[in-house]
Amino acid sequence: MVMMTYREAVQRALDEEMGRDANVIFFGEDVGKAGGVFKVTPGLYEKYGPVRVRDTPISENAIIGAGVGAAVMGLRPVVELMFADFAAVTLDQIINQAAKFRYMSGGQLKVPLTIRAAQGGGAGFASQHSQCCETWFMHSPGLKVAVPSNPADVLGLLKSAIRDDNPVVFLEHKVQYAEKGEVPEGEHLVPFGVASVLRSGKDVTMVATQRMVAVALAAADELAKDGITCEVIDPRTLVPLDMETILNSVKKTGRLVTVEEAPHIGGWGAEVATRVTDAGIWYLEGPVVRVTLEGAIIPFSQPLEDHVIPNKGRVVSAVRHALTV
Amino acid sequence: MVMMTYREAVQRALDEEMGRDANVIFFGEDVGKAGGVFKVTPGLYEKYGPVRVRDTPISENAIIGAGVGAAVMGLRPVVELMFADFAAVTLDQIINQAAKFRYMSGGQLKVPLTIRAAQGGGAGFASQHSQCCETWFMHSPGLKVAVPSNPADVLGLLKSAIRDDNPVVFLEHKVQYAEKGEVPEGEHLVPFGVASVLRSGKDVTMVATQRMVAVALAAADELAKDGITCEVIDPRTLVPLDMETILNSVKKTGRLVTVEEAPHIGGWGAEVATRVTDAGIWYLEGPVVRVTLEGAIIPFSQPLEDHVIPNKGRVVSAVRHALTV
Amino acid sequence: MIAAALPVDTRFHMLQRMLEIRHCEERIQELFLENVIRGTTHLCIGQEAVSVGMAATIDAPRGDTVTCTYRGHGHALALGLTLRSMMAEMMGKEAGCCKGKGGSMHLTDMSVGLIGTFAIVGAGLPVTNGAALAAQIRGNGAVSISIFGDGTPNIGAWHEAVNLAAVWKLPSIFLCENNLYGEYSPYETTAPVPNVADRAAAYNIPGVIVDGQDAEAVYAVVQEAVDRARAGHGPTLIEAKTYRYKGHSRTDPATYRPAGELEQWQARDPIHILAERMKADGQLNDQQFKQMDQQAQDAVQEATTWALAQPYPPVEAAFEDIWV
Amino acid sequence: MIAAALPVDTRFHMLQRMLEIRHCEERIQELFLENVIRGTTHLCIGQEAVSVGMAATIDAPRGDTVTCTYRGHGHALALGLTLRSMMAEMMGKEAGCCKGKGGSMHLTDMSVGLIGTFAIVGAGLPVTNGAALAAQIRGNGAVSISIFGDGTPNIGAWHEAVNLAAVWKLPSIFLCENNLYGEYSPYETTAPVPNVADRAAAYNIPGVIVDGQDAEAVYAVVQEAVDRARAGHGPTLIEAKTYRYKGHSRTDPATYRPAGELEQWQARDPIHILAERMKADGQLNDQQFKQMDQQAQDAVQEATTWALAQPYPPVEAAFEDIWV
Ligand SMILES: Cc1ncc(C[n+]2csc(CCOP(=O)(O)OP(=O)(O)O)c2C)c(N)n1
Ligand SMILES: Cc1ncc(C[n+]2csc(CCOP(=O)(O)OP(=O)(O)O)c2C)c(N)n1
Ligand SMILES: [Mg+2]
Ligand SMILES: [Mg+2]
Repeated sequence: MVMMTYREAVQRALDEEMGRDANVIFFGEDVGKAGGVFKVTPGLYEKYGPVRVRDTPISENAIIGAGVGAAVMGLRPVVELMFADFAAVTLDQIINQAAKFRYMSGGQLKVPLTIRAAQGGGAGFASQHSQCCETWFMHSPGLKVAVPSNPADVLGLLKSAIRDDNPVVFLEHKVQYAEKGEVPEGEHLVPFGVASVLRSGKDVTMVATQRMVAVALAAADELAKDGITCEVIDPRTLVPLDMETILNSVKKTGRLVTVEEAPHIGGWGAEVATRVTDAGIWYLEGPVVRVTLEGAIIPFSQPLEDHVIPNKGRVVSAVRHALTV
Repeated sequence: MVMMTYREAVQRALDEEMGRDANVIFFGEDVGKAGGVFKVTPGLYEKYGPVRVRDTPISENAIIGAGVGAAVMGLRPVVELMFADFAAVTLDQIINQAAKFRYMSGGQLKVPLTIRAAQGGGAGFASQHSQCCETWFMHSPGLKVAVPSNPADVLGLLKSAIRDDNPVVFLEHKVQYAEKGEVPEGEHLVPFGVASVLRSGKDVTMVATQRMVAVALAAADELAKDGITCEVIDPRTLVPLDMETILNSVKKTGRLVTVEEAPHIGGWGAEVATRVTDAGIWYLEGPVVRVTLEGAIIPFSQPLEDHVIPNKGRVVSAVRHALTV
Repeated sequence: MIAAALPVDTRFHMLQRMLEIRHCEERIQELFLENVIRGTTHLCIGQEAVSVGMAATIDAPRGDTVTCTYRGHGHALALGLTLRSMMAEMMGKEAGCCKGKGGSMHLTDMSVGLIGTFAIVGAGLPVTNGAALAAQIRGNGAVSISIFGDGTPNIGAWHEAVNLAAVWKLPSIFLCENNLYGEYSPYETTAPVPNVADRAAAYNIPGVIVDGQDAEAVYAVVQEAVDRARAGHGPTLIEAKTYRYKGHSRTDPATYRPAGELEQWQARDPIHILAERMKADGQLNDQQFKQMDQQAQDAVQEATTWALAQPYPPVEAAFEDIWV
Repeated sequence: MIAAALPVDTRFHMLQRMLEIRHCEERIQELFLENVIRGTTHLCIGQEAVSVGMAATIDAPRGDTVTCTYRGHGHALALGLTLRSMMAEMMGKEAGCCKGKGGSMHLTDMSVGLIGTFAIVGAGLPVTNGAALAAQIRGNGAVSISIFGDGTPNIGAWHEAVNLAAVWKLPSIFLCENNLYGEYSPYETTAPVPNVADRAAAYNIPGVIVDGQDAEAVYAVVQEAVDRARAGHGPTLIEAKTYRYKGHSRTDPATYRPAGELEQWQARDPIHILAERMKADGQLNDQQFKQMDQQAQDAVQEATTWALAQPYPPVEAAFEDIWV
């Protein structure tokens, strides 16, 4: 095991895959010479040169489209959208072109494109640079969606994403970039669609992603003092989604709490909850409770931002509510 | 009561509101001189003139942005996106600007903008002109979302939308344009957030929107032959969503089936289902079942398209599944 | 610019293809009105010279590619999509180039270099850049051509793509079919410059206007742009002045057109122009032309009959090809 | 173009505002480094002449409006946003112009005609068109100015907006602050034309270049564009050549800039230029300038102290202002 930051894990995944496969190229706004606005990708430009690593104009449609076209022709582009919020200026290229191209072409094309973007709140970037955007992509069949919560998963999932023949939206949580974690030495791949169970318990199942994983674990600690044990599951990828692990857990606990940072209406929590209430209704012994972004537009002011993003206290209350008999 | 088509109801709502309020303006691609590609808005250009009714270049960002700016300055623009799928090229203006402007400005601004768009499958328009897109908008707080299923609701909701001081996404189902229905004479307004109960029953609650309302009603007829009675609810607006009516119904029936035309993952069905399993878990006596777009990319070929869009048979099976004890 | 005459076999090939496209489009419209083809169609009748002039520059085995719009039947056929594959796709049959999943607006045939006909205005250009980027990286001298209409330069994706191609000197060629209308809007009501080619100034790339009714002229300017691109000198914006004889789509009667306009353009019919030139050069006589025309008609009829007899895909196919 | 000298009181006002902007930005940076201001900030130090030159043309009571980017503190102050309101917003305080919900990147003050400072590149221009459209419909002669950077013309929304304004002859003015860099990318690495103003050709509108360090020159060209717009002659694209002394945002040390470049621009400091001109014209002496500078510093300090003492909004405020 080696210690590295979430940020370094992104860089290492890119470096390893670019070293391994000459078809991997990487471009985006200021990702090359400057190493990215979040300083996530330093050194790649120097190592792989200006043909394979490129800085682009501020043209998100052109960026994603170039990724789609290059992917169709057999390259494996990794493109960066910088802030995930910017996907909104180019959603057409992502969900109408990249996601559907294989289908529309009757299986002739494949689009091995990886779209990296930093999402999430907590940094005081206000309403247009803080959103969690996974819902847009989950709702678009043809796209895989990764939401790593720690450096090891960043490394293993990003490498898998680049090798995947489907378009993948790879969402990094910007507030986690500096977080450190242990990463296996040598080649480390994490398959898509396999959740990790970070804590086991018998009273409540919590499903959480990215920064909310730590929040869920902290809440579990707190609840443990009262003898309530929580099982905490990190799905790691939302498409595909490992419902088996979640359902098995709910079978045991009878209760489900989802903890996500996205706006309440139509977040992934609703999707997980609904699948459980279809396939797993008979195991459920209490309400399914979602903890989400309250109010749902992210304010700039710190006390307000802290208030709307789920925290330990809100998760603890949600679990207690879920335990209502 | 007068009979009119869904299409005529759109035109009448626009005509009435433009006649009533000089601040209402209307623009979009070929909506003026040509009366719209779906021939929904004939006569308005002639009646209200080229200052208030305008044809635009193919520039969806510029169109929505002009709507936002004009709305902020006190006009009440109605803009047309033609196909709702095209929202993907301008989602930023819709969800980052229109939806959040009031919030970001600390309440200084209001954005009385109505965005009309035709959505839905069944017409052989293939994967990029057939989607139901309500999820994108529901997930963006600050936007109201209307999904009328019949001419009377089109008229009443569109008039309410235009008078609303919030931005509204008004989704028309393109396959319904030719459908006829009774519409009250004189001024007809339908408030947002009030569902209509189209059929009452005691065994299962069905929630359906737009073209799926008729499918749900047909399924209910079929099931009635076996003595199964269904309550069919049309929420009419998804934001705000009339959960009270839905919960009261589930309280009575103990079962919930949602029928929607959007892709399965993260559709409004998941949202409704999850709210029911939080607030109404104790009433539920069986699995919550969603009927959605199967496979979830719309194919061109008729037998395939017919197969993926929910139909009576699938709804009947879903209800039977929901009745599993 | 008077284009140099092309070799006689190239001319024959172009003429044959234009006739096939013409008859195929007419047949498609009939089938549409008979409800055999559903949804929508956007016919290119009148614009065939652009298709064949463009296609003659494409070297698919080398890796050249094309993206175009929903008005793409002609380009697809000119590139070499078979009439059978086309007709079957129009009807949603399993034997269609996209197994019936794409339909009129979404044709792909990678064997002839056709990446796709794009249904979202402007969406094809960024993708063409990607193909051009792949060529640039591989150094294989391949190019990618993106074809679009006169209404398309108004959309953001168009601008971003032309701009990026200029900045990266990509081997992309941007070929506008200015057929005077974007849907029902005359060009001059939605664009601030008289010619689409005038926009090239904003990207510091050549902007060339060509007679879109003359297949040889189109070939010449596109070939020049292709040569520039292959040589690493970057993109070119070409505007072919042309006209669609039919309405925008489906059953649009095109009442917004001034009287006489259609007839004026029909007098410069692309098939006629090439045929007359060949006759003048002693390469073709009336009898031969009639034969070619009949052959094209027969080929279209054969493909139609064949496609009609083909099965629809099994319903399970709806769930295939979403994922690799 | 040598701009005509402005009246002395206008000059004093501009100079005062530039000094306030300069000191305010410097204070903001300090507060940012002290963690009193969080998130990010994009300072306009060095670009103040554009702000005051532009603002002098705006008649807010008439209905004139402005949109700009996240690099908008200077424009907001020049238009008349108070230092207190600004500082409170920077700190996320309830007394901020947006009740602390917007922050550095989202300033709105309708009382001075500031619709918003937009955080998404290119998003402000379409909205400016909407305000201009409202003015056109009402016939009140109002205009709307949109200010953006040199990296912005590469994005689709920019193009669509300039294009629509040209087609509809909207009273929109598009004012580019070409400060040589878009984030860390030098202008010429991301744009195919030497000047942003060169792009005007694609829209058949005037494209004007102006010395962005000279407030009076900026005023003159913007005023000319405003007059054109008020008279119904449509939009103008203006490019002000300027420079940001600081990095792009936050703590960017701007190491990508060639040695000496900053100093070269500082030698043409906008405050210095106007002050020296006033001195040469006998309108200002060193003593007075020092006083003005001190006043500006004091005003910023006063506003800072005041804002620091202001309360944060109550947490419930997070749920207000979503809906009307
Ligand atoms: C983003 C987007 N906006 C609008 C449309 C609807 N639409 C389809 S074709 C068309 C007109 C295009 O005109 P032009 O570029 O001149 O091409 P032509 O059809 O004449 O070949 C429009 C507006 C679309 N498909 N995509
Ligand atoms: C759509 C979008 N893409 C990318 C960004 C990230 N971004 C913020 S500022 C900026 C550079 C803008 O440069 P320029 O237009 O020159 O303005 P300046 O910052 O120099 O004033 C970029 C790329 C963004 N905010 N929005
Ligand atoms: Mg056209
Ligand atoms: Mg700049």
